[in-house]
Amino acid sequence: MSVQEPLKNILEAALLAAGKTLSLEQMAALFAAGGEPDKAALREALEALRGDYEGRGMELKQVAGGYRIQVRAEYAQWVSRLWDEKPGRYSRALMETLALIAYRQPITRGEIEEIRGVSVNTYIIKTLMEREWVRVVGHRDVPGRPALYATTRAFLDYFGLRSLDELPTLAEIRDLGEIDRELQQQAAEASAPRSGLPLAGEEPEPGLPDAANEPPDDRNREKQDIEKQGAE
Amino acid sequence: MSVQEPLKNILEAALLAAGKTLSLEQMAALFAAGGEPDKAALREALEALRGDYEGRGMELKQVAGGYRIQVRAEYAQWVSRLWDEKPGRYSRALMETLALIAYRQPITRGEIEEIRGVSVNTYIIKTLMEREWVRVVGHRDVPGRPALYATTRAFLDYFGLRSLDELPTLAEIRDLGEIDRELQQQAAEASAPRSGLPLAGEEPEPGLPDAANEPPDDRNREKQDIEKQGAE
Amino acid sequence: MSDSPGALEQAPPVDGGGVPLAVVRGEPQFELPEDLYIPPDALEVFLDAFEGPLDLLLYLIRRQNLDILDIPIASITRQYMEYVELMRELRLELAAEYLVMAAMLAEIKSRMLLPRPVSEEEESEDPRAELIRRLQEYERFKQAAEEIEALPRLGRDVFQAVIAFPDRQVRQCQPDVGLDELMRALHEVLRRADLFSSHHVEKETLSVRERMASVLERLDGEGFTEFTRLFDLAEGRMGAVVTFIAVLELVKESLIELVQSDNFAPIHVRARSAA
Repeated sequence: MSVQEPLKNILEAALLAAGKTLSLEQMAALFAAGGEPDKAALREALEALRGDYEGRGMELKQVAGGYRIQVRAEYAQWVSRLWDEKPGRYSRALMETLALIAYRQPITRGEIEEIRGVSVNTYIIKTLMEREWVRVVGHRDVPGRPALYATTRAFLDYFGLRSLDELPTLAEIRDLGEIDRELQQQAAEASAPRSGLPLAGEEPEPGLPDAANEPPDDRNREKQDIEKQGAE
Repeated sequence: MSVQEPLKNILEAALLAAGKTLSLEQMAALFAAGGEPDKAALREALEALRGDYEGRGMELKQVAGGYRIQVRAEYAQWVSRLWDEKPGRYSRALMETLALIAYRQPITRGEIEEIRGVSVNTYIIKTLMEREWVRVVGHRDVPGRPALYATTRAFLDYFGLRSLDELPTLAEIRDLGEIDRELQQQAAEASAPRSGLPLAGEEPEPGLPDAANEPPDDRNREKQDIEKQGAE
Repeated sequence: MSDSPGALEQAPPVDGGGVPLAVVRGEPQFELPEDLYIPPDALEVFLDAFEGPLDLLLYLIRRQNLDILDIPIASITRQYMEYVELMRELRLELAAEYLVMAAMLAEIKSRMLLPRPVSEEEESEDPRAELIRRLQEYERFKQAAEEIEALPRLGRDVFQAVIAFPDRQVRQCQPDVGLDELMRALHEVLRRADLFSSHHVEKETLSVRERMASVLERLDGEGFTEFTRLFDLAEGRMGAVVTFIAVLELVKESLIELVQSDNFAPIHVRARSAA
């Protein structure tokens, strides 16, 4: 414990600020010419630091290039969540494809395209299959033998349905459209007389539901999410 | 105290690995749904962490966006040798514009120009926005609908502030009516040998009407800006 | 300095002393501060240092250790004009604001030369008052800017701590979807395709569609399956009806074929695509 506190703290500060491996030479170069600690002193201070980190969230690791401070492996499972990809939103194209598969199953991609009036990206089908909401239940006996898609039990479970019968009827969906229109009208009317300025730190108003159906720009969304989280 | 070691270590590992400010919400999100520690537990663990860092190379800092671990300022002189490039300085024009936005938000460019007495270069606003210190929060309902600027959370974080309240207090000023009264009394003094009038440089008398005339975002200070300036 | 209007206003007659040039914090000043006058070549140095006319005026006032309230308007105006003149001589781009301020100073100066009507003191505001207000207002933000500048900054005074994380795992989270979103999507696509009017879609029950999928899945790639094995007795009569309709629908859509080798022989089913 004869290690100079300042030396140990300076090395700790430098390793933390650098965020990467520092060699003994780099550490010595932190000090004014003539005042550099020798390697033995550096090693002693680093050894003390290693001891300080026992039982902590981080550890001092000696690697080929020198020393670095790193996350202890036992905390990796929690720390990893920091980089969990923020779930974006599904595109309108994907939602429409899923809805058509649910209501018109078994259905081929070509048939979906016919109803939607635009081609269906392979990525959409792949996403729906990976999510295990959609599966191939057969192939239509026409040239090319296109796959027939249907929804899965996982799809029903996710949406809390016992069977497809519990999906809203088309009549209900038509009403839904009318309700939407009314809501939008109300929203438009409500926003007209509003002139109050958003206060500092307030998030801009969320868009109307239709805006949310646009294909997302994931990077922006992630940022928004983070900001929103911070604001809560 | 009774802080769970794992919780403290997980937070330490996460804050260090993230290399940025984390909000309490982000910290809670490290844990599986249902197993999140509540905010009180998080705060207790962070408090313990703060204590652990006493006398070390780093410190736990609370800023607007949450908490971060940073290198103690006293070790900056060694640490800054890690980088050849020194951080650039911002112009006075930029800093004055930033100060006006910070204290007077939301504020238009025209209002900034009025107080500074010179036009504000577009480049300055652009730099502040690119730096994400400033954002447009709305538009003033006057001809031209000029943008209203306000500071961001990133601004507070960068300057190590938890909220706008922590900004340096604005110097006190006397309102126009009082200035005029003083000027007239000064003139009157020309014919009277002596007066107990508060002169420039003296402490303002408590309860002077100017305090009530201050805009709500201005915080009065006891310190006299005039003496400070004169001493330069 | 023969700054008669300024001196007249600021200098109370003091016994035995003549007329002081100015009063600074209540103290009469009889001698000019050495730095009152800024030589023109020095001005050049400050050329870029000023943030506009208010900043320049503040400098001129502070150089004399004067309070803003004690502005000797004539001398300040003269110094200010010299600065502006110099900028012109150097053919530097002179911001219009400097000229506006010059005009304002000249106006204040001329108004102060006029005798003040004593009776209407309330109404006649000191011409310097507005200028003083603006100077004060600017100065507080100038100072605030300096104080913000001095705040410890990330990357300059304090450094963010960050450590290596070798065991990082990347997980993907999937978006949450509400049933209402799904319904809205369907509403939109059906509206576009104008299918609401189609009886064909309207009358279909989804349980038949579901059963079609499951029958098809059971048949896919398996060759022939005995027709009766498609039925699950546990489902009861309704289940049997649904399966039967599903099979008929699949036949209609040419997705399966039914084969009976002989009268009353067992019926076999297979997916058309499996052939």
